[in-house]
Amino acid sequence: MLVKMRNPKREIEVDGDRTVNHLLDALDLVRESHLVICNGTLVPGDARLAHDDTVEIRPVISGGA
Amino acid sequence: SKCRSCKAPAVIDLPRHNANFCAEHLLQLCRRQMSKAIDDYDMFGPDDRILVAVSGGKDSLAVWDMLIEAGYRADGLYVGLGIGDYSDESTEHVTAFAADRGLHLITVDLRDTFGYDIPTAARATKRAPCSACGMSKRHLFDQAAIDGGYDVVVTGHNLDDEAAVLLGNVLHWDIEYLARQLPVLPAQHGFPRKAKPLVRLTERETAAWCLLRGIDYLVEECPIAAGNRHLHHKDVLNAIERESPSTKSAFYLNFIDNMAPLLAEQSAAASGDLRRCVRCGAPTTGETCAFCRLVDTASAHDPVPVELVLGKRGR
Amino acid sequence: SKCRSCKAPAVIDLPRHNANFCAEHLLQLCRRQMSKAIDDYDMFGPDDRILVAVSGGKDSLAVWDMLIEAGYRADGLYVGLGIGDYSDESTEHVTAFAADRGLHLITVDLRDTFGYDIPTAARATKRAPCSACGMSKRHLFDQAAIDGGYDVVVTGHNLDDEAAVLLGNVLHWDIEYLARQLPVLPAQHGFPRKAKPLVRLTERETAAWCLLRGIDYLVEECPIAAGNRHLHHKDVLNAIERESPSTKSAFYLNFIDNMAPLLAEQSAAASGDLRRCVRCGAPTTGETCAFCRLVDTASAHDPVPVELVLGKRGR
Ligand SMILES: [Zn+2]
Ligand SMILES: [Zn+2]
Ligand SMILES: [Zn+2]
Ligand SMILES: [Zn+2]
Repeated sequence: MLVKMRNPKREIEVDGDRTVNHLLDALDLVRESHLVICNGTLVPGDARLAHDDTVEIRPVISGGA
Repeated sequence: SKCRSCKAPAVIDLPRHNANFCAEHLLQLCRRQMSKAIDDYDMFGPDDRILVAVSGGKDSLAVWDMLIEAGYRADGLYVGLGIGDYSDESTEHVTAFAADRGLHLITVDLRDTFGYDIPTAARATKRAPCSACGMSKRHLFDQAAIDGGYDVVVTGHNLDDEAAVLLGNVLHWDIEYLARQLPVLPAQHGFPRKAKPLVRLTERETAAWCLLRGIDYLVEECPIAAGNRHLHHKDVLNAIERESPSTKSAFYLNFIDNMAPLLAEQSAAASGDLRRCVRCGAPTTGETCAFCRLVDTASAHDPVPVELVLGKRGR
Repeated sequence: SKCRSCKAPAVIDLPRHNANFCAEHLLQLCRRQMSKAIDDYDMFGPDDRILVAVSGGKDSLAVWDMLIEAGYRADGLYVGLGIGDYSDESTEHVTAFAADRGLHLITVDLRDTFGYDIPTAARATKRAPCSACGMSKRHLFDQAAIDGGYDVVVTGHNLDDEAAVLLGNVLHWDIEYLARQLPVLPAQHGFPRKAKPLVRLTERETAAWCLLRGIDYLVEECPIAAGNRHLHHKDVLNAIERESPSTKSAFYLNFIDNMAPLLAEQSAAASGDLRRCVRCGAPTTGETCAFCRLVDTASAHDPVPVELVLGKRGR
């Protein structure tokens, strides 16, 4: 599947079907700091991602204070 | 997985509530948490005129959207900081948001109005960029609220922001800072009332609000803030949260409930002698306020491009 | 690298002091930090009779060694917890330490004296093992101090221990727990005075003390405690310390200086009504104290080997 990531902006290919949580773990990303959007729709941690999906992992941590 | 409320397919899992939610019930959760914060902390009422400080990021656009949706009278204030492409894109997101919804947006550009920008201010004052930025924004929010007759300035600070600041304050136990870390500060000494209606929502929830409401916010973060201590404290709290969900909200909300009352007695005494800045009229302890002194120093300096301050982070 | 004090080859780097030290000057630093804690917090004087709670680990043997070296009158108290091989080895380390130095050691074995051990107590009470263990030790330390006419009970708690407990308390803002987290607690309500002379030393420093002084402590940690929340909080603080050295000591020491006085007023009111346990005479709010009730429950249960409670951690 095609995975779009940020900071820096980039796209990577990840093999195989897997759940959202599994994808985050595989990329060493913290669930609390990200939303996952599959083919334009927000999806929860146990959603299954298929090989031909386009996935965006969007960080939600903002820096100002 | 299914929504806790209606059993429809879920779009998000919220470990701190140990539940999943569909789009509609996630939005409902956000509405309820904001309304609970506004009521519990007595932030403002339906007749108050609200000035929302907007940056183009998810939190400030979410709070403006939520306030308008809830029927509040809320205008926006945007400060152009001159942080290269980041500020240009921020401006586009904020103006498009306001225009699409027919909302009133006040814009102040630091370079146009005061002759400096944040990268130049950082270089000219030899201080951390985040310090010049925070000080400039606070001053302009206050001034715009007083000048425009607004009852309250609202910012988009969320639970993660407040918990991270609280962690920083707790690590050094500066009682003055701790005493001032409240979800609402009353108008006093010439400063307007200030409120943070999103303190009961995590940034994951405010981002989800924006996504589900179709709000086109600027996802990219300020390039200068990247890697600062505030962000490190957020990582630390998220590591704790992963081990024991809902600790982050307990940390912030129990502080407000259990500790803030104890500290209030302390800080009441310490407000000191304030007079009016001879230049701008803002409350200050000296002759001229810190903002007017920053303007003098920064506007006299040659413009500095943002790339030159990226090595000097706001640590 | 070279020792900051004498330029001899260093044996340890201490990022929080931003310096390296040779063996002799590391020992000197430890002596000075202990002596500063004893003086600043008015823990005890040269004529006081001290009872040191020893476990066989680095901290308790270090504090006993340091107190004796500094000329204090300190005996040891060891409680046999019955935690399998770990307790057997602990006993050997403690008895060898005392015998080698001709020090007086009091030993209480839970199984021999009260008919239970910690794994059995955990199973019988269905509570976390660390809770039964902590309660048993506190009770026996107090009782031995009162019975033996000691002026103060000393424990080996170091800066990392205290900072981790403080972080846990701060994450939930339990004001009662916070108010009681002091380096010295006065004798009151039938409890003996308690002091923690190593609160200004990190566990890396107390371990170095033992190594350099040739103290053969038990390096292995309690197998039941492994992975508990207290240890996770230590990891969190070490992550913060790595980003900004000396934050850990500022966190604990500024709490004691800035915050504890504010909290003291709170806790003074809350000490409640205490009477004497009808069985053992210890201060208690009920008829029988919590320890005597634990003894009843745990001694009636068939012995449980430690392996069976390792799945149930003290979380
Ligand atoms: Zn639903
Ligand atoms: Zn001014
Ligand atoms: Zn030396
Ligand atoms: Zn008793």
